[in-house]
Amino acid sequence: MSQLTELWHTTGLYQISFPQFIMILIGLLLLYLAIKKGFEPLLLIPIGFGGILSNIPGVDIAVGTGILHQFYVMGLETGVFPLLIFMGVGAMTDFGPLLANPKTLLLGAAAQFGIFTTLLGALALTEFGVFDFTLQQAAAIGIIGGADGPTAIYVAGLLAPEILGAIAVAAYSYMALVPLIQPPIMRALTSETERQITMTQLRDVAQAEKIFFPLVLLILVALVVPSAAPLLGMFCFGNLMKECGVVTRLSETAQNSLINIVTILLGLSVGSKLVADQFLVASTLGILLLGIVAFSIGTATGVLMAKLMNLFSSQKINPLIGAAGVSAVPMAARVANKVGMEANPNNFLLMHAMGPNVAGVIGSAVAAGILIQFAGG
Amino acid sequence: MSQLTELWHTTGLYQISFPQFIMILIGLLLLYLAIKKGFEPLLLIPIGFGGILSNIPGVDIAVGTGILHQFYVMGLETGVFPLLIFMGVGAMTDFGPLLANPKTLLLGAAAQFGIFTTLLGALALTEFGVFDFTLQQAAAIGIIGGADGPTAIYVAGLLAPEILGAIAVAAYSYMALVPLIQPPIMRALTSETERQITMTQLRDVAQAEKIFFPLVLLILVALVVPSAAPLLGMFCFGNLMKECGVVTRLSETAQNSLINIVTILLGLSVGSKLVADQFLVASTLGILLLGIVAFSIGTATGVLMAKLMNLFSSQKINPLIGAAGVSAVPMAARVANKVGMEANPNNFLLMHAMGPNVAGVIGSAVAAGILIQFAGG
Amino acid sequence: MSQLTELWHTTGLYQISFPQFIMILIGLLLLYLAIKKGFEPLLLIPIGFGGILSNIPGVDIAVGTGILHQFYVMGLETGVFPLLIFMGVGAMTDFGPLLANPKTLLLGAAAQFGIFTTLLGALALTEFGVFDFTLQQAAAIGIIGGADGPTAIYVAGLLAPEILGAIAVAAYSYMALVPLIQPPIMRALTSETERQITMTQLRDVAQAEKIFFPLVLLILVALVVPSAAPLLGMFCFGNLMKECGVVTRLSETAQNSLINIVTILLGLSVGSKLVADQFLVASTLGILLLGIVAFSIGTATGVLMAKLMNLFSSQKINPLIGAAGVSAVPMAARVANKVGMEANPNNFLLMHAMGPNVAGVIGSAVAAGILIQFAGG
Amino acid sequence: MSQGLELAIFGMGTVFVFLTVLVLITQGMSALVLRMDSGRDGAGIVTQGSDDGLDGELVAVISAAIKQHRSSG
Amino acid sequence: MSQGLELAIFGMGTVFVFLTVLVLITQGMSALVLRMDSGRDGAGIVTQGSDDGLDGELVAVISAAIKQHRSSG
Amino acid sequence: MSQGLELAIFGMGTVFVFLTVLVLITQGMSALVLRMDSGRDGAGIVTQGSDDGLDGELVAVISAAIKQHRSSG
Ligand code: NA
Ligand code: NA
Ligand code: NA
Repeated sequence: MSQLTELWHTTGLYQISFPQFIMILIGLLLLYLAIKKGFEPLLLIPIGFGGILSNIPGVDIAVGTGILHQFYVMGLETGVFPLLIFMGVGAMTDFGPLLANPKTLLLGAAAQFGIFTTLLGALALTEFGVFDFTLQQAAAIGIIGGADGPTAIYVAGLLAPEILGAIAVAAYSYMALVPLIQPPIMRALTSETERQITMTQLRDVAQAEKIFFPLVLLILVALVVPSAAPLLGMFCFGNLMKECGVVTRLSETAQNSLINIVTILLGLSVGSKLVADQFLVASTLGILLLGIVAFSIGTATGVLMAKLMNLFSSQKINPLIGAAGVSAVPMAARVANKVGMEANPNNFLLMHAMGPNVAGVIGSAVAAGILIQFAGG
Repeated sequence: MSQLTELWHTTGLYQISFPQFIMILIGLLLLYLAIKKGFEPLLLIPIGFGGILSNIPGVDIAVGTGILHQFYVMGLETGVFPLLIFMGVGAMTDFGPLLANPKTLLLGAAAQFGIFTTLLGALALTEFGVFDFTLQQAAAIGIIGGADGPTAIYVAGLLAPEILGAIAVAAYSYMALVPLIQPPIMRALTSETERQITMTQLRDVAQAEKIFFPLVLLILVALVVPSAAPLLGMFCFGNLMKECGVVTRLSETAQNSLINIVTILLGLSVGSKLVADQFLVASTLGILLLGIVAFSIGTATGVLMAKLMNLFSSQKINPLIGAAGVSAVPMAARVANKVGMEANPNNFLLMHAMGPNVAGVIGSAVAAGILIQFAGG
Repeated sequence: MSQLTELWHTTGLYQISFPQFIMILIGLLLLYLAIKKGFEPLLLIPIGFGGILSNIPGVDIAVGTGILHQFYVMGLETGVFPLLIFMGVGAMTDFGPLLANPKTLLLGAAAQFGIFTTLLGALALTEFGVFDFTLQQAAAIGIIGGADGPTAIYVAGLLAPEILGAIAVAAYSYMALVPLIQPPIMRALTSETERQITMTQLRDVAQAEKIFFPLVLLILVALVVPSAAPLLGMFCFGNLMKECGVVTRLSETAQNSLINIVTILLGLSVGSKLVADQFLVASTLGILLLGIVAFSIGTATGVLMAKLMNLFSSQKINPLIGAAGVSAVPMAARVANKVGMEANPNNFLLMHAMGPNVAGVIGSAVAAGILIQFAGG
Repeated sequence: MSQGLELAIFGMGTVFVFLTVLVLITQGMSALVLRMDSGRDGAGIVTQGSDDGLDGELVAVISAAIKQHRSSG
Repeated sequence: MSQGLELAIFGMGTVFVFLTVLVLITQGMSALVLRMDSGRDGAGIVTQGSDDGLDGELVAVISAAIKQHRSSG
Repeated sequence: MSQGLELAIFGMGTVFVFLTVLVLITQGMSALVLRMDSGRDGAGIVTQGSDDGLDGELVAVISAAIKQHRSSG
């Protein structure tokens, strides 16, 4: 009989705590959002599933010698996974629209305001005693506003691994919610006339420009913000492999099997930070709130920057594409296109919005470098 | 002259021991069986080749900083390789036939009798002084009867790494020998009339059922046998990626490049346990003998369970498909189909046998979890 | 103001040293050669880019926890990357031409003279006080003459990691320069009549011969030069996977996604050894000089061996194919073909040159084993 | 040995209990899914997202944009 | 907090300076590339090497060799 | 230096001995294989197993089933 009791004690049903139960429900929710609502499934399925595995009681999966903890140590503590993802993203990125209209880089700069105001917001909330965030945590929360998954995970992994789970969930959820979050802000800050602005066709870009651009970017990073060099270096490396045309097999592997393998492992690793005692804390709520603020501010400043640029330039740009400066590639560019078509059904902004969109990736990687340098070490 | 002697002393011809020579022959035998006889070549070629490499004298390959030992430490000591394989197998598995006829899960349960009776057999032989197996070793030997390669390697790696080589060789060899081992047992336990039973067409299974099943299975594992969660969790994760339809690129990578890479490394790692002084011991003979006993008992109990179920159900099942409950996917299901067609040439049992076949994978993973929990740590 | 100064001090522009600047230029030069001149782009693009990353001031990329240093520790210190590349190369190699004319193995032996004479040259320069190379370094420099990238990297990683960068750059550059380096030597050592020699068609080779060859080679390595077994073992394993025909999926992964992933990581790892203070030293010049000497001697002895063999054999071989014995697969074989066609436009030597070409891989791997055994540990 | 016997009994028991419960739950799950499907009069779960998040409409828009861009560029 | 303010100001400043400089350099780079291209009267950078280093001529030679080899073998 | 000379001599010697022996063994192996092949009057080694264990018959059955399924579906 005592043996039956002992057996009963080994079951999860006996051992499970209420927080673990809640976290399993949250994991299922993430899977639901990914599968049924199309929320960034490539990341949220591994993260959600990893989150469930991590909260199974009585077995080490997300700690000790558990498989997810091993993946975490291997790839997130070291930064290897997000950097390899960044390389793959680089190999998938086309800088053509940006090169055709380099001024849109400024939109990608403006949209990073969200990062830094959110950082200040987090510190202010700490000042007022609402939450208790360190400078490192505030920086990691701010980067959610960069709207770039691997950048957020990379920064959080280095500066504040204890809140990595919440940050990754926030970042990917809001990236998926871009079609809901951005349009009201975009409409509020622009007039119908502004939204109707059509932009001139982008010029063709030469192959040589596409080859030189990642090198130019790399050199500039090296000279101005070396702390952003790991992220942007791997990004430029991927892009050069793609554009140079002589290492097709490497570029294709970087874009396919390698990035897929790393995505699976990265997602599961992030899931390992969804253990109940780390995730079900008050600060997670703060992170989720601050994250959406960061997104919204970035969207707003991107749009406003476009309007500001129009004051000084004869060649008007549609301010809607400023919202694409947050990154969230390619969702934000599509949203800009869609809102533009509501105002003028013949206005195809997609290609024009791709410029600020990839500029946003560069901008938030630069911001990430600065945050790591000041708040890290 | 003394230098020539010294040179001669560096050759393998001078340094090789008789056991190493025998092991190289065994490695060549495994390659022969894989290439010429079609014995599970995907595993036995890396294992056999790794076994040869591991027995080359005068160079560290399977020990110290040798490459195969590094693979072993990286992937088998940690459990990473078998778990990634299990994820890939999950991404290849179609639970359709099982969902169309869930009662066949019981066949997958019955066939695990082989595991536990063999465990007892190993302990009995120790009692009688024939061999000297610890409880851990007995458990690892029993799992051969699970007829599932990665499960056997995972359990052996955790409980009894010193006999991992023999267990892996036994498991894969017997899986390849299923067409020879099973039919006599199946015929002995069934009548011609039973073997002629035709089964009704399986109903169509909805996509939603296929998506929910891995989640239901995962939750049940979490609540009942958490110790089986690493294995079945990764398996369900792979299956969910396949069935959810929104992460095709991840699912395809899990089924192709990732599982192939891991298979190569896993096979070589297992090969590193074929060093002469670990493999050429009396207990290896015991393991091989007990392994075939485990297979045979599992086959028999699977068939008998099917006959038992027929006593209580109006909808008869062909008892031959009970033999597929041992796993050995998809070989055992094909054997059931073949033996069935001998009795009735129009009787296609293949799809019906796939249900117990994949049920056997679940059953032996559950058994593995229990063994690890009781005999481990 | 002092804060602006502080900010300025974080820039690369402030921190960069002149040697780092030079190294970045060298990295760009390697990229130029790879992209514009077609110099072994698969390796030189990752190496060159990695070299630039490694010389960015103020950020740890090639040292400490930097990503490239992590790749280096993971794959080059352990030997894992070059060995996996070797496996992939094995899976791409067709031993057919060699099996059709096994005597050409001797050409692959003769061309290794370059390795050992260069080793002596390096030691002589040390004797004379020109440079200061240890025996280990001299051995690693000599292996450049093996004209085989992964072999050179493997040996240098084990014997002289401090000069690995220079050795890899030299090896791949000279492999790319084979069409410039070899023809003058080939013409100088042969008469027009010799270059016009046509060779008889190669016989067809049976599948069984191709399956047995890697096993025969492996066993011979095990018995004669066990120290070459890691390199040649992985090579033979890859080749067996290809030829046996029953593990196509493993063979294709070894030839594609796996070798591509490892090539990217290996190239970046090698790039991490291009940090200014290791690369911009006098010995690098010596390595580059000795490397080209090694190539040239290997080419010459390959050709001379062919002429020697013609003295003793009625079936003449075109001495040009002796030059292909240095390896540099398949570039050297193409060069032999091209020079041959200059003398006789109907003389297709390509297939005949593939025999010594792959023999050169075996030859230099054997030489590598001996060097590691004598100069290592 | 007695430890082994205990393990064998509990192990086989757990395997059976587990898979029996799984039979029941699976049957329940399928019944539920199929009822909800027929209630919705149709196609069952239709996943909204796709691998790259492109829906048909958007593909059309993008194609049109690219076409326009090229023809005039 | 003051540390945060400092970080925010310097951070945002650096992002802007960086991307502004990048705008200028990119424009300069493009101008340079396009001028060199038109100077060369044509196709811009044409990469010599290809993925496997095979050029057309060589492919022809190899094909011919293989063909000959097979037809006579 | 003398150590290097020794290494060079032994090294080059071993390379030659190794490859010379390999020539002989390879010739022997080929002769053996070819004799066995002609003895068996035919096709040489025919590998039984295939990558996924599917034999021809099964492939045919499955293909037929799929065809039938499609034509009627
Ligand atoms: Na951004
Ligand atoms: Na089983
Ligand atoms: Na060579």
